[in-house]
Formats: sequence, C-alpha cells, structure tokens
Amino acid sequence: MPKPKVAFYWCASCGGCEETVVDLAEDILGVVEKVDIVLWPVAMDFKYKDVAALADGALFATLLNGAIRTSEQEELAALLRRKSRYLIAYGACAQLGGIPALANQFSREQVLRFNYEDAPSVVNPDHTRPQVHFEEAGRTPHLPEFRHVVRALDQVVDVDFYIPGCPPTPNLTRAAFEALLSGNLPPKGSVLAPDVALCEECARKASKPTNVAFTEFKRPHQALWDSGQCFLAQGLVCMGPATRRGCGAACPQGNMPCTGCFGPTSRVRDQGAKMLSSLSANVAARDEEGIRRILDGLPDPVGTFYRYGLAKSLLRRKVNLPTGSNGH
Amino acid sequence: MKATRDEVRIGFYVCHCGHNIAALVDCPAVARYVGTLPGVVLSRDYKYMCSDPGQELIQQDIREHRLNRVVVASCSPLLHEHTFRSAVEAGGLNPFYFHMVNIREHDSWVHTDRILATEKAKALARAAIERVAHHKPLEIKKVPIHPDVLVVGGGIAGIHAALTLANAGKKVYLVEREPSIGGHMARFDKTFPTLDCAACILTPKMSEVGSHPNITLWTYSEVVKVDGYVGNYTVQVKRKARYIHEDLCTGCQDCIANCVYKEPKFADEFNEGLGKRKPVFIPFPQATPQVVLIDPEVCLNFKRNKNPDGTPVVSDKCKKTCVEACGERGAIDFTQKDELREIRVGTIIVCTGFQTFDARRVPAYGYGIYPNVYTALEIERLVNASGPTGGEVVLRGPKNPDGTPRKPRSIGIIHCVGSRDKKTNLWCSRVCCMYSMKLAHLLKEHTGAEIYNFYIDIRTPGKGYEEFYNKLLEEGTHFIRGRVGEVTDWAMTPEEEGKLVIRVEDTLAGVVRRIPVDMVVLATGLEPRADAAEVRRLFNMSCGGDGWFLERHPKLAPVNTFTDGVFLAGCCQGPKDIPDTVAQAGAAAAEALALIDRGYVEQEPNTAHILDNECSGCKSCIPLCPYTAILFDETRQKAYINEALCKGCGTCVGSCPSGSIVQNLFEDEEIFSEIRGVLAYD
Amino acid sequence: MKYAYFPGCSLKGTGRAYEESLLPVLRHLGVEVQEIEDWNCCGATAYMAVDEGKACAAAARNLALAERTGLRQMLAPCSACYLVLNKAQHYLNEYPAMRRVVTRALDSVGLQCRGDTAVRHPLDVLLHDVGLDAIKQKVTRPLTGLKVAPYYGCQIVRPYATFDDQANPESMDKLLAALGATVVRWPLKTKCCGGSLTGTLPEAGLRLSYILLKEALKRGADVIATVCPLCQFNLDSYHAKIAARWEPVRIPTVYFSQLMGLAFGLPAEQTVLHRGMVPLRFEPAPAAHA
Amino acid sequence: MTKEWSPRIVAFFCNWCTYTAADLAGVSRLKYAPNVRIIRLMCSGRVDPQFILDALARGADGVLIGGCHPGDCHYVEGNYKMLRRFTLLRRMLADLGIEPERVRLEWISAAEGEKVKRVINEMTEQLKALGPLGLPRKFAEWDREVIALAREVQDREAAAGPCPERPLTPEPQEAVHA
Repeated sequence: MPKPKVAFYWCASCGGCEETVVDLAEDILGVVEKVDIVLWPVAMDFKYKDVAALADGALFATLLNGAIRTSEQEELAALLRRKSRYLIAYGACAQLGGIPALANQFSREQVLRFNYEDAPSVVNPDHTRPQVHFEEAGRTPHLPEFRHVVRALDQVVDVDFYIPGCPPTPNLTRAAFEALLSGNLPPKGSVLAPDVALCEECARKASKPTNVAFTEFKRPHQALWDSGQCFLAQGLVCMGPATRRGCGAACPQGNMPCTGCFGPTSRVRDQGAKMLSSLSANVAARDEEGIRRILDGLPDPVGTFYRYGLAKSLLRRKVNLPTGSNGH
Repeated sequence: MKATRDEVRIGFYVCHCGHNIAALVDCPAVARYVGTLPGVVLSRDYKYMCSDPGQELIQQDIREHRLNRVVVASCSPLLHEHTFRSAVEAGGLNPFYFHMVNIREHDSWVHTDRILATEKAKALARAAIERVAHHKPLEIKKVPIHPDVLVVGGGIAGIHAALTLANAGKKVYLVEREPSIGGHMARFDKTFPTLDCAACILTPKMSEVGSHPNITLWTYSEVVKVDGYVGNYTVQVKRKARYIHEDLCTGCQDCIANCVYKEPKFADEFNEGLGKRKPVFIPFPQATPQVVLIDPEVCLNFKRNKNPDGTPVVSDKCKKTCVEACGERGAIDFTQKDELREIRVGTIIVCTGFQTFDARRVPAYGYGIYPNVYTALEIERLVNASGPTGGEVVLRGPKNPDGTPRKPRSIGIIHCVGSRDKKTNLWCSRVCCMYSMKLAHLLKEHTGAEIYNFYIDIRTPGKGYEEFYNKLLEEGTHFIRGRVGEVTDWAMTPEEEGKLVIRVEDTLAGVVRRIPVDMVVLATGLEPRADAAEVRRLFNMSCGGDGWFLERHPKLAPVNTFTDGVFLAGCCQGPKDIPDTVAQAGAAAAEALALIDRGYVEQEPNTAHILDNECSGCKSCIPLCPYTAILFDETRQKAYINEALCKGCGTCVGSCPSGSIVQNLFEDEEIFSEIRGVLAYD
Repeated sequence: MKYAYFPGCSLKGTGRAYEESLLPVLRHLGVEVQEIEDWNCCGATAYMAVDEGKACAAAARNLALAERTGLRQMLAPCSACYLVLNKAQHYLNEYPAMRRVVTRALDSVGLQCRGDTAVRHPLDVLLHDVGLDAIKQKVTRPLTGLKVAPYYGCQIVRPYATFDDQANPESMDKLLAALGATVVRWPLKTKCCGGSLTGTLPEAGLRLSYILLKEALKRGADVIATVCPLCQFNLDSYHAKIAARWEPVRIPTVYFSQLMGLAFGLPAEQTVLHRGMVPLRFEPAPAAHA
Repeated sequence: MTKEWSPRIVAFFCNWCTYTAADLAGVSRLKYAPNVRIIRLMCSGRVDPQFILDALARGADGVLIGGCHPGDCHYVEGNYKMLRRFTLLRRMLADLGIEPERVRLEWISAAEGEKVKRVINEMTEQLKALGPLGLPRKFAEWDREVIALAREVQDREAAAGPCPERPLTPEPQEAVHA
C-alpha cells in the first residue's frame, strides 16, 4: 500500500505554522515514515502543474495554513480542496482569519495607500501601485487580485477539520496525524483540540478568587506581573476563560496572558462577544460613570477580543467600509 | 440529542380572541403561512383558544396527529401560558414542548396597519416554530413551603392577618417598628361610618395578638435583611434596645411615677406632640405589649453624644429612682444593646401602612404659622377621652378672662390637603371625606361650634357612607364646595378680628367668600412612607409611579406581588379605609394559607446548570449570582450550581465565556432560533 | 460672581431710589454687576396682554444682549422685568411657534437668543450667593427697634418663585432680621398692591393699597419694605386720596436695599431716604461693638 | 424590495418589568410603530452580546434591550450586569462602524406602558434617519468577489476540457508569495 500523500500549503501566512511542523523535531521522522510529503512550498520546489496533474482526491490530507487575502490563494485553496480527501485548516489564520484578519478594520484603499505611499519608510512620489495586469514588451505579466476582505479558509472552500493555534503546538499536530492515519476522526467540521477553556490546564487557576471584581484594567507593558498569580486577578485581560485549551497554557507559563489564539469552544458563536460579556459583567462599579472609567482600561476592544477571530466574528468586518463591488 | 428537524411534529394555533386579534391580524393568512413552515404538521386558526373547546381541540390534535410540539399565537404568556401548558399536558405531552406567541398585547392592540400587523404576527409565529423545535421536556420543580409566616407591620392589617393565620394554627412572627402595635387606627377616636370607638374594637384584637400562643410579637423591631426564595425565606430582624426586659416588666408603671422627672416634659409622639411624656414611658394606655421603654435621647442616665456607631453612651449620672421603684423585678437594664435575630419563614405579608401628608408643604393653609391650625390626626387625639386634653377641644393662645382655655365657636375643616393636586400628590386619598365628616360630627358634639367643611367632591363610596353624609347635613354642618385658597389672620371686618379667615371660592354660589373661624382642621391625605423605597427593596417588590407598592395585578391579584410568597395588605399598597384594609389582610392571610396547606410551590423549571465536562473552572460566573447559587468544587476544580437556590435569571449563562452553562427553556439555541424567526421578512 | 444687570425703565424713572440704593449695597458686598449695553423696555405685563409675539421679542432682545456679554447670570431687580424676562425665556423653550417668531425678529437685527440665561432676583442673589453671614458682618448700624413689614408683591413669587415659597416667602424676612430689624408678621406680604388699577380704576386699586397700609399699621410696623417700584409708588404716593376716601394710614414705604444701606452705614445719598413721599425718619445708632 | 424600507428592530425585554410594561401598553391600547419584535427573557442580565451581534448580522437595523430600573431588578442585580456589558459593547460596535443609536438600553418598569410606546416610536424615527444597516446584503456584496472568481475558474476549466493534464492556468510566472 503506497504511503498516503500529504501536502502542506500556506496562504496569507507568517510562516510560523511551517516552523511548528519542523518543531516536531525527530518525531517528523515518524511522520515521514508513514506519509509521503508531496507538496511543501517552504521546503520543496513545486509547480502548479504538478498539483494540477494530480488526480482528484489523490492527496490524503492537506494542511493549509494562513488566511485568504489574494485570488491566487483562493485558486490554490480550491485546487487543493479538489485534490485532497481531507482539507484541514491548520492554525488560527486558516481557522479564524488570524492576525491578518485584523485588517478587516480597514478598506483595501487604506491598506494599499499606507503600504505603498504613507508608510514612513516609503518614497513613492508618483504613487505607483502594483497592477493586476501590465503590458510591457509584448508580455503581460499579472499579479493575483488583492481582495477587499480577509477570509478564513472555510469562507472560501469546504473544510474537513481545524487545527487551532498560532501556531498549533507540535503535540496537537502529532495527535492530528495519528487521528488521520488511524481513521478514528470526530465528525466533519470538528476542531482537533479539547473542547474546554484554557483555565482548566493553567497553573495560575488556583490563585483566581471566586469573587473577582475589576476596579481597573492594565495592559502588559504597564506593570511587572507576578509569575504565579492569575492575570485576571491582577487586572490584566487574559482571554483564557474564552479560549480552547490544548497548548498547555504556553503563554501564561511565559508570564504573558493568553490572547485567545485557540479560538472559542464549540458552544460559542462569537469568541469576542462572549469574553466581552464575561469580563465587563464582573466590573466592580454600578454607576454609569464608574463603569466607563474602569472600562477606559480597554482602549481597543476589537484588537483585544478579536485578535485572531475578526474574520469569523458575527460582524466579520467593520461594516461601513466600502464594499468590493464599487471597486475603490 | 436534540430532536432533528424531521422528528419534530408541530401543531400551530392562531387565536382570533373574538375581535381582539382578528380585527387587525389576518389570522387565516397567518395559519396558512405557518402551515408551509418545516416541522409544522397542523396549522389552524380558531376563535377562542383559551376556551374549553379550544383547549380540547389541542388535546385531540395531539393524539390524532401525534404532535410532539404545540405553539399557540394569542395573548400574553403572562396571562395564559399556564392554561395552555395544562391543556398540552392533558393531551399527554410534556407541558414544556409548548411555546406561546404574543400577537395581542404586542401586536393587534398596539398597531393600526393591518398588513404590517399580520406580517409581524407571521414573523413572531415563525420565531416560535423555530424555537419550539429545540425545546426539551422539563419537569415542574416542587419547592417545600416552610409553614411559618412573617407579618411586617402591626397596624390593623398586620393584626388581622396575624390573627387569621394564628387561629388557623400557623406560627406567625409579627414585627412592628413602633414600641406598640395598633398603627394609625390606635390613634383614632371613633371610626366612620358607625362611629364605634376605635379603641373598643381594636384593643381586644391587640390583646388577642399579645397573648396568642402562635404569634411571636416583636415590637420596637425592624426587618433588616431577607434572603432565600418562596417557601424558604431567611429573615434578619433587628430588635432595638428598650433598656427594659420585656419578660420581666409587668406594666405596673411604678418606674414612670418615680422617674426623676416629676412632670412629663417631652413631646409625646403618640399624641402628635400635643401631650407630654417622661423619658421612661408607655406609648398609650392600651399599648401591646404592656411594657415601658426608655428614650435614650432624653433620659439623664445617657450622655447626649453617641458612640461612633450611633449607639447611646450610658453616663450613669442619674439617681435611677426608676430602678429602685422597679425593685426586685429588675426589669430595667441600661446595658441592653440592639440585637439581631434570624428566623426562617415560608411566606411574608407586608402591611407597613402609610404616613399622613406633611401639612407644612402647603404654607398657604398656615399650619405651623397659626397656632389654631391643626391636622386631622391632632384632632383625633384632642377629641379622644384618653387624649392629652381628656377629650376637651380647646384653643391655643389667649385664655378666657377666668383663666379657662377658650373653646372654639366655629371650626373649618379643609378636605384634600395635599391630595388631588399637581404640586403635591395627584391621587385621592379615599378616606379624608369620610373622616372629615366624622370629625365634623365629633367636634359638633364636643364643642357645639358651627362646623364648615370645604370640599371639592364629597366621596362616600362605602356601605353606609352616603347615609352618614346625610346625617351630617341634617346636623347642620355647612358644606362649602371649593378648593380653599388661603387661611389668614388678616381681618377685613370687625367680626373677623382675632379669628382665622378662610378665603375660598364657593363654586356653587359663584362668589369668593371669607369665612372667619376659631379653629382650622386640615384633612391631610395619605402618602407612601418616607422609607418606602428601602423597605420595598428588602422584599424585592417594585412600586408604581406614585410610590405605593405595586401589586401583581390591580384587579385580579391585588394582594400578590411579583415575588412569589410575598403578599401585600392595607395602605402600603394604596390609600384605603379600615374595611378594605381588613378585607385585604384576610385575603393575604388566605393566600399564605393556600401556599402553606398545599405544602409546596411550583417553580418554573428555568434554572441553569453547568455542563460538567465542559466547565474549565475559570470562576468568572461565581461572583455574578446574587443568590450565591454558584459554588466552586475544589476537588473537581469546576463550578456547579445549587439548583435549589438558582432563580433562573440567566445572568451567568449570558456571561459564561466558554458557553458551558445552560438555562432550561432559555437555551442559546432556542434564542438564536427565535432571532432568526423574528427577522424573517418575506 | 458677576451679573449682567438689567435695570428696566422704572429704576431709571420713578423707581430711581431702588437702583440708587441697590447698586452701592451690592458694591459694598463685593458683588460685581455690568449694565447691559443698549437694553430696551421689557414690555412689562401690559404689553404681553396686547401682543404676545412682539412682547416676547422685545423681552428676548434683552436676553440676547445679556447672552452676548458672556455672563451666565442676569440680575433683574424690578418685579415686572423679573417676571417678563422669565416668562419670555419660558415661552421660548416651551413653544416652538414663539421661538420661530422671536428668532425671525432677532435675526433681522443680527441677534440670536439661546434662552439659557439664569434670570435672578436680588433677594435670591443676596441670600444664596452672598449669604446672610456675609451681610451680617457688614452691618455697622443694626436697625434695632425698627419694626418692618416685608412686602414681596405678587410678581416675583408667582409663577417663577424658584428661590422662595409662593404662598409664604421668607427670604426678605430673613434678610431684614439679619439687618437687626424686627420683622412684623404680616399675612398680606404677597397680596396685590393695586398695580396699574390705581391709575385706571382708582376705586378698586386704591382700596387694595389702603388695605395693605392699614394692616401694616395695625401690626405695629414702622415702615413697609418692598422690592417693586410699582408697589412702592402705589403705597407711597396716594396717601392724600386714601385719607380722603377712607382714613389716613401714613406709613413710609421704602426699598429693602435702602434699609440695607442704612444698616451698612452708607451715606444719605446712597440710602436716598429723602425720595419717599412719606420719608422714613430713623437714625440707627452705631453698634456697641464694632 | 417591493415595499419601502422601514427599520427592523429586535427587542429583548425582561419578563418582570419591560415585557409587562409592553403588555400594559397593549391593555391600555396605546398605538406605536410596528417595527419592533419582542423576544422575552427572564432578565436583562440574560442578554448575551452574541444575541445582539447575531440579530444585527441577520438583518436587524437596531436592537432594543429593556430592563428594570437599577435597584428594582427581580433578581437584584441582573440589570447592572447588562449595563456593564452594554457600556463596553457600544464602544466596540462604534469601532466596528455601527452607530451608537442602533443598540439601545432602556430601564422601563412594569408601570411604564407609556414609556415603551415613547421609546419604540423614538428609536424607529432615529433609525429611519440613519437608514438601513442591512448586513446580509453587505455580506453578499463582500462575497461577490469570491463567487465571481469561482465561476471564472470553472469556465476556464470547462473551456480547457476534461483532461486533468491541462495546466490550470496559462504558463504562470513564478508565483510570488504574499
């Protein structure tokens, strides 16, 4: 029986999810024994036609990481979907839109103007911009379309499973492979991680009081944080209560609060709204003025509560931005 | 597992409610529309769903069409949800596989456009159809009722309620803030319309309360905290220090006789300050319990300054002749402190009464400026044989040449003082016309003076009231119809010299009149007590715009409140006379007895529970519960809810960051589906 | 505190004594006033009855001028002006139709009126902003022995008596007591003095003045203290006619500010007692202790 | 949309106060705009911000939450919790481009039927001035760019024939990774 073919691909990605596959260290050998990695752009050369040449469903599984921002990424996602038996959204960007999706707070024009004109390091007096089609010397090179909206993978193609994390931890990847190879998989659309919040495996849980009442909120740079006490008890926002566990509370161990990269549990439709609800309900003040003063400690609610999940939030995007149809 | 779409067999009924709904909502169209929705196997419109045939129709359909869900679109669930649930149960289906749609109070009665109202009805119905598919079978929870009852307030309402319950064999705690029970009624001389003496009909009931084995009487005490829920209230009562041991004092009043103060010197609250009392005193002769108390504000054995926490400081400077007089009974104890007592009861009856309108708030009538302007309550004390003047109605100010106090030869009684007035209280206080006429009769009897009653409308709504009014007319009382403008001592003519002139527009005669009188009586109205807001929050009650405690339904549930197990009686719910107060007291007692005898109360099974294997133990929900129903299990490192304490508000469910708490009947899925439904605009 | 000062016609005419005595008293107490530039007649109660729109526009013009000074508080000593300015501002805020009429009128002269200035009465300012203690300190010649009947008139207590009770005002009583005078209890303190009837229907108007004067004397008052130029005029200048028709009831009527000047020991040209038809002859002795 | 647009408001009313006040408005036959559709919850504290976002995402132009006056909550403090959530949610919605008037919190006691009418009429007028939020339509517009591409790819392949061997696109240059 020939070894099942596996593909890794990356779209709007920072490369972290590629890194984490390598972090499997020697376990990667165990993986390589059982599967045949046929596509891994960061590690191996590849051509479109090689992928296109594959028969539909020839790939046993594709782990696709990174959000979808350009037309080429959409094409590859669609192609790999057709070629793979299991298409897996690997990492927060593919699952929820990730950090790139924070750009959904800005229009395409704002993004392009900043990057190609207003950024301090840019000198572009005649406002040149990358063109999708360009005629020159008989040749018409073209670039992928830069979409107005950043999307998660399942907003473009049908996805079988999700592996959360920014990046997913090695043991999560290993468990995913074992599940795929052994065939005992949860129902389609499941997230391959425990369905309980992070606090369950966080060492600081014991120090969180049962009567937390926030009198103020501070941000990481504003104080030296006790390395044993629950961050929320110290008045620092930690997304742990609203985020899946599975990472072994890596950030809290590194004395940094959880920022919510594993996404919500299956019972929650909007991770940001849920954390907002839980956090604000426990604010100490009862009068409007007092409440406002305490909440001033959260200057950027969207960035705090939707750091990874804006694309998959119920509103998906800042609603009054110009839409794709009228082009600008 | 949630019932998937195909297993759900929904029966939908839209009610015409006669014309109430059908007048604006096209019921057949709604029925047709809902008939097309997935899961709906039966969709009817019917004239009166809440009628017996309507309910039988449901039961029949359940059996015939094997329905496992029922939705009725008619009036407010607060009105008939219970009726239809019972019908569904009678049809053999779990009553919670039912959901109700309000298309009357929230649709046909409040809108005018037929098309839009019908469209709204369709959407609301669709919301219910989508919601009911997610409903789960639930069981009504039965909560045992503690048989003891707390009655708050010892006026005639509290007394009657306590006696009714005690005579039914229930154990009653009667808590009264004043040193004695009796309330306002104990201060009245006679009562209208029969003119029987207030003390004669009240004192026997008071002593019956004082000696009843089933009644624990705590006077000079206040409720400070109420916890728990219907059937299981824990109440903390603060017993203020009397500096007298109640069980040792026999009421002989030797201590009063031997007090260092030979003569009573201090204003006596019971007589509205007209009489005087000593630092050690008994409020009034028939006080129950027959026990004295010491006022630390004026007793020489106490310092004038207070401890930081407000409690009096014993100076021990007095010869304490009172202690000597008490002798071996040793009832006096200056070291007594306020004490907190805790009791467990199943039901509570609140009858905290009213306060009279402060006449100073209408300076035009001169109360507090002219000495011979009295309030009605002051007159009740003056004409009372046990009052400060032994029933003699005399004028303040200059005496007769022979030194005897002057008697009034003409008296003006002004109705509606503070009532029916935009600047003060808008409502009619219901009793002032009757007690003004009673006082007119008594004053005539005591002084033979000419009596003038100034009224806007004479209101005699009770039994024998109109006859009493005719009796007053026959006695020659002058009734002048007009809102009195002013009481002044400015005399325009010689016969007005030295008198109080009442200026009024006599609307029947059509002329402004000046009527000089010796004495003016202000029939002040009734208003909620100054601390009504704190008291009602103790018992989780709300109040109407006017400040009176709010009953569950003005017509159909006048003694119930929105909190199960807490009942109202008497004037705390609105101005009323003694017959209505006693009737309400009886009704409240009956409501309490009904709960106690049934032994349990049904609680809506909408409590919340935490999904055990999904809770991360993040403790975010624990501080949210005002009933401390959410606890943290240290061993399993997870939170759990004590469903006996949970009241089903759902606040923790809305906040749980990992969605691990579920509220029966209001699950997230059910509400999301309802949102989807109401936003269906075809 | 600084106030935009609106004197009104009377304080420059028959009621001159009111302004002549009030301004030095206010200065003496450290209260700054700035007379409004180019103020116009407020229309008093008469004009309101003739044409409400024009009257309101005339009054609103003064409000607009006051707003232009940037001072949030406006001082209107004369009772009629106090009533009309408050009423105009009340109409502006309550009735959009009136607001439109006034706005159009003021636009034509380049003015606009927000209608949010606080129109204050001197009694209100003296009691609540200056305070009785500060006034007591300034009393060098207490009016001991002087029995005064406080007369408020009808316009400052109704309907805009925000600073005192409508039926039984006591702010002037307290002020006079602070000056050392004995305040006579007098139930007619807010009854009508006859107003303009003394000119139009003397039979009715004079009788009302007579009633006030008679009762004041009967109560043992030496002088009536008033706040309104029209009341002062009515009570002070018809003694001959009243004596002819009823009986002589000679008692002086002065402005409360004149008594304040007296108690503060201000010079005669600042208490202008000579302006009264029935002059007040009272020399308060300097207080024993300074 | 054949009919002229009129604001769609989803209301979450607490059972004890605002829902009862709405019943009272009905019993008193007060007339008000039909734009609100009421969902009954036991307490305003049960209103999960997810409900508000979901309602907006499904086409509501405004969301109205009704609770008991502070101090009157049947469950003692539920309304305070809602006030806290509402204060932060409104800020976040403003950052996401949703005008504050679209989500409103009102304290309405069981005796204030009149206030239910006033608030609903007032909110309807405000939203009429603001215009529709219409998120479903916006979502569809945003996604048009993806659907357009999918169709373009299918057409190209259909034109290229069934043989899977044919390369996906004309000789592409080296794909530039974003």
